Amino acid sequence: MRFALSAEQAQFRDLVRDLLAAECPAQVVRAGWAGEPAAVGRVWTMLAELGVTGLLVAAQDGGLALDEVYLVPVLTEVGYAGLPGPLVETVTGAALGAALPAGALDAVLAGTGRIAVDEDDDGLVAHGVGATVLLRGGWAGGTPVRVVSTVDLEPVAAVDRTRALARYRSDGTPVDLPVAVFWQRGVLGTSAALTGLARRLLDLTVDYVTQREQFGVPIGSFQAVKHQLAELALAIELASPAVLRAAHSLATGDPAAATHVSMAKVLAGQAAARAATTSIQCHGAMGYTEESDVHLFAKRALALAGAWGPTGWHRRAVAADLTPGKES
Amino acid sequence: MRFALSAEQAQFRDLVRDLLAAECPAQVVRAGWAGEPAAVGRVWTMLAELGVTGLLVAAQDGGLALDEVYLVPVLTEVGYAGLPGPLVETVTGAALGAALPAGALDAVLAGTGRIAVDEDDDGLVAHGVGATVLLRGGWAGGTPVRVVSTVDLEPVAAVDRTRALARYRSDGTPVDLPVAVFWQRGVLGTSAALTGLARRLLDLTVDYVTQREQFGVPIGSFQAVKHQLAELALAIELASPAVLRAAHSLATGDPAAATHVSMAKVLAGQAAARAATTSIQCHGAMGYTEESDVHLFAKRALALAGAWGPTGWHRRAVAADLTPGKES
Amino acid sequence: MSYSPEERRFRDQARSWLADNVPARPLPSGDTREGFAAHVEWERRLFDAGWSVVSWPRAYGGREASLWEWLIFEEEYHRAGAPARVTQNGIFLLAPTLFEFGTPDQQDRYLPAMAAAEQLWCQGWSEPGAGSDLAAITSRAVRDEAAGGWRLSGQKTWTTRGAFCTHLFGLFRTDQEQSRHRGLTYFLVPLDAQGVTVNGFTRLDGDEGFADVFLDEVFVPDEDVLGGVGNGWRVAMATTGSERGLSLRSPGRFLATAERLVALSVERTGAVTEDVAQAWMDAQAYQLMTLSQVTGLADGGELGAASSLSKLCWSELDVRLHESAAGLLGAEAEVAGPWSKGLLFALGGRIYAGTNEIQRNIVAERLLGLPRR
Amino acid sequence: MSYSPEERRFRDQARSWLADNVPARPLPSGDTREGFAAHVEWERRLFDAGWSVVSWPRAYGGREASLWEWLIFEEEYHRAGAPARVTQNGIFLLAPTLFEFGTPDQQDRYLPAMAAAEQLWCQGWSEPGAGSDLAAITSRAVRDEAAGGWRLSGQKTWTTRGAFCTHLFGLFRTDQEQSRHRGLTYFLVPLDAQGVTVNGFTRLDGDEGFADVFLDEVFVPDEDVLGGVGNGWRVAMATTGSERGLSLRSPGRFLATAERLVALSVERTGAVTEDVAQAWMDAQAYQLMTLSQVTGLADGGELGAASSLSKLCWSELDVRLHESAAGLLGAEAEVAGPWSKGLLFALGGRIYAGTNEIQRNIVAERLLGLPRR
Repeated sequence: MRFALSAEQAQFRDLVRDLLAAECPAQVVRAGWAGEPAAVGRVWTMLAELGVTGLLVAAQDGGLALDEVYLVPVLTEVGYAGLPGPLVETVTGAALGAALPAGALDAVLAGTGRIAVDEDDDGLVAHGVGATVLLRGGWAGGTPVRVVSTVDLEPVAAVDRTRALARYRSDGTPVDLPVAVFWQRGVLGTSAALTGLARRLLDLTVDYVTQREQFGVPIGSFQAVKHQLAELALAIELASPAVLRAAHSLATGDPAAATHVSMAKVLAGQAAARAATTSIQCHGAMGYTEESDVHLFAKRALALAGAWGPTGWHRRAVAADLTPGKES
Repeated sequence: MRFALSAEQAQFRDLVRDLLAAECPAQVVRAGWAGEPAAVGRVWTMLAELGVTGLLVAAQDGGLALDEVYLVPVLTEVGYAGLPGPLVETVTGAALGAALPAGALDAVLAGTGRIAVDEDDDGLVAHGVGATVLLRGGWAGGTPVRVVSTVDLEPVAAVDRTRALARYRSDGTPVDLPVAVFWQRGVLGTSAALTGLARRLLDLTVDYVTQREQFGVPIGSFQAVKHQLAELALAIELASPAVLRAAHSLATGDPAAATHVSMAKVLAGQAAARAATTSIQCHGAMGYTEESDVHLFAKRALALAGAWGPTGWHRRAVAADLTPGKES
Repeated sequence: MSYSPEERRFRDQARSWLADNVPARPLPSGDTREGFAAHVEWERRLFDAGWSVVSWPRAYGGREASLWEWLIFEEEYHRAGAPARVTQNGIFLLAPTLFEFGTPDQQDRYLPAMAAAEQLWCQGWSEPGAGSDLAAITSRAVRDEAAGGWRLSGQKTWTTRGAFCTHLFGLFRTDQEQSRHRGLTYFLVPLDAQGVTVNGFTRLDGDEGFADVFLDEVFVPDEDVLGGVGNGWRVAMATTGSERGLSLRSPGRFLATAERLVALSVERTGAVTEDVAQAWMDAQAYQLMTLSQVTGLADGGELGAASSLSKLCWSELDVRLHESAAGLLGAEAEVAGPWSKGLLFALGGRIYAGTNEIQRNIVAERLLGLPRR
Repeated sequence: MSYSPEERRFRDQARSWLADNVPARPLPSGDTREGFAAHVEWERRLFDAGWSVVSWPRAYGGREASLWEWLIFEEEYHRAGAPARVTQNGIFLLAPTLFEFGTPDQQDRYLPAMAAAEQLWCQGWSEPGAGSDLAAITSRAVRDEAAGGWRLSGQKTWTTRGAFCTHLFGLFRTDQEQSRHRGLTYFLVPLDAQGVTVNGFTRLDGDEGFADVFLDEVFVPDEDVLGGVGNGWRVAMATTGSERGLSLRSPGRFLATAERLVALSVERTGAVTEDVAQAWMDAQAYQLMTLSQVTGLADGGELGAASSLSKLCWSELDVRLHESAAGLLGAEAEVAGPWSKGLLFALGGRIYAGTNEIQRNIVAERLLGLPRR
């Protein structure tokens, strides 16, 4: 039992990390608030060249045919960078392969296509604006998924303006796919992104409190600040292995995979929500402005914490799974 | 609108406070761990002489015929002192007056009688050992109350050894009384005792952390200690008016009285539970011994937090009351 | 512990006026330029009807209401969903200081105009190097003996609605030899004075509600010194106490939010969840604690450090209320709207008016008597 | 990330032996005199079957198990409801230090006897004036050159099971000129030595599991100095790291408690509550974090300050698990029994082995690099 990434998995993650560090600094995320900048498109294309968008796609469809254990560290890095766009949904949806509308898979594999998912099928979808394909349904792995290829979109203002939120009415065409896996991958990928966001917020805050002085000392020397950040660090350290375990369970067809995936979302959502509020608090008035980068990542964390089932929903799912007689 | 005790109510409370400060110091509570000491009996008698045991009893039955707004500050002081014995239940039960078995009311009014209540009717009762009368039932103001005058008791070890926990089998005789008020008074009285306990634990802890030095300074100068105690102080300041309001609602027949009483138990139980864990934590290893007084009050707080419905039960009761269509 | 017949009549009167006058559609945010104008119009309507400053003397536009009546009015105001008060920095923060420290001339010049929303005040506390640590102020005022006043220079920041206001109150260092709490003076500054530059910037909730205010040798005459030269810290602490305490965040606002949360829970789940019930109880408890504190004040007591308990309570409560709502809203929680904006605004509540870390220090040291380091 | 066939075989073997050997009725508490004897008997049975110290060399009674196998054994041990280890201060705290700093002679004299529960060790860290602040130790050791050793005097307190043990390890000040962390030496002391007095006292959970140990000129020969004169702090920190980290609180114990909590919830409410589900997830997460840390160690890394994360995690988790149970038990929560005693014991977990306040400082300063004051 080694509970860690293999050398290949770590290497793949490092490639993505290096790419994002170079190509997706905070100013690119910030630029995404005013519509997708060219830099974001370039990062998507470069990630696609590494094979990220086709990570779960079968080899005969042109993908890497890798599994969720490869996926999670990659999406954690994407979360850390705050890359705008529906990468979780695109990677998840791309696994449909030939079931996608004509041309969509090629576009996704080239890094130009975007798949948006309205997982709760309520007509409100993140990244609807600019999406190549929209998938609706799949909630809890229990409702059918339909493909919507062209949609009438009405943009909706969101807290995080990179989320390109929109309402739509199109109904779509049912598509045959393993809905449970589709749902679990979306939840898992969102969990991975949340742990990455949480770590980014921790890093930003550690930097800030080490530099910012009040009362003649760095504010990071106050016990109240230290303890908040120590608790945050612990929440992240607990969530990260839980997300990785869920990936492994999904990849190996563990019968408890659904429980493990819900648990990953709960812990990652809690870590990210704590990261968002703690980082704003420790930045003081500076955290309450849009001038600081912390707001970019805190708002993303708040948005993703509610996506693909909020914490309470997944906690109740775990509770139901643990209740005897309800497991089967 | 004056949200405060009247001069008479405050005066009555002060009498009780002074009496308890003189006659019921921590060593009397500690002595109560080895069976009821004479000092405890003396305090009960003196409280009875002030009229406390008959506070709710009708004048024609020899009581003071006062209301819950008088009762709450008195029981808060009793909680603060940690006086052993079922005073909440005795005051509540005494209001039955002539419905009690022959001689019982006189004994209660004299301070020698004790009424124990098995409010959840499960055959396990606090202060069963030494009780003059045992009442069973009344849970949620919905189940009938029965009087058990003589019982076969099997003592049960409790965390707080002054609680004289026992199991019994006697069935008892139904008694006609307003069960809702009986239940609400028991919950309210327990809430009052809990806020008193919480304040005692806060006071003990403030004293300790002001004196105890580590790393060359009083541990109360550390921000982590300060902030824990500030949060505790706030919890107590919030719970106390809520308990008083519930008393007023009960005394004036407010239709929301049941909700207010449950709310009082939730907030008082939370304050006391926080007080118990915070005081033990701030006492360090000293809090983890029976040599320190803190354990006497912390264990009482943990016991009372579970009595007359635990926090979760009362929170669900409030939630149900707030749900439209369930209020009537 | 019940409301008197007079108090009930006062409540009915307020409720009825609000029912007739509160705009049916919410105004645009008062922290944007266009919204601010709409809010000022609302404030003037409120003033004309005598509801702007209910507890003030009649001479200044008030009704000489009791503290209880003030709390009742606030409850009704928020229950009616009436607009947020863009005059609040003036009427809730500066005014108590003017009543306590102002000269009769200052009171006459400023209080009625403030109540009527003709003068719009922002506060000038924070500076880039002085956030939580207010005593680190470096903005300075240099004596201009010839002109009979002072020349103010420096930068104030995080000034709420600074870009839309007409006046600023704040602390400046009049004695450069002194440091920290000493040598500070409280000034009243018109923002149209020569040498003032105001730059708005954007807040966490997306509104342009903050500003940097730059002052370059801005002249302020002696009659606009409040509370005496060198007394700034003491005067400011009185105002800060108001801000943290009762006046800024009356329970009515949180009671109204709690009721909306209860309705949201019923709408989304068919019942009130435990989490929502807890938040509702916490809001109720804050109201009861406030009633208890107000009784103490009415009996001649002082609020003192207990205002830090209030600040801790309402600011943490506000976050919990909005977090509960976000849990109920799920994926919809990210839509820009009252709940999501309210959550971001609530996160600011733990920071402004003295961070909650500082409030906990104050409670521990001043209420509980724990030793300072 | 799966267990290998060998690991699965190891698990089956442990499970099967435990199923056959764990006492059907729980032993009386090992922190009482009568219970201690029963526990020592159990420990000897465990040793004879080779399960006492699975990760140790075979020469000392172990099976040279890997870290994974050790975790597997711990899981099975707690799942089987096997007795708490009264040898733990020896085998989990002192032994790692002996392996790292002990002479071959010390290792031979102490390790096998400790594994066999013939020598029973307690720790002598805390003193009345040195709890969280371990460097404030005042117990002293004075050189006795003639006898070739040291004379130890002073008082150690909060010594777990001190009244029942045969040996004590702890820190004493050998250089009176030095203060704080300097001039301390780590000694191994037999409790039957002349000049030792042990007084038991009662703990929060009602067991007599603590003792004061008084030393009055107790002679300890040079060969029972561990790690060299004056090196006590460094040597002790290694042991403290073990105590706070993996070794004392393996995840198996909390996983087992979480499973019992799930069963309690079903028994009392017919379902698993959200609160219980959260506690169960937290226990799982602690296990996964530990697996991840152990992988780092197996790859040649060091645990370092991450052991503080473990300590924070298991100690807070233990409280939450037992608080959840108390909520389910309601009025029954006050009955003395596994859940109520477990809660009180859990409250101690936040205090001993370095309070959680100190652990949070360590995480912030050493893992996150925040500045010390």
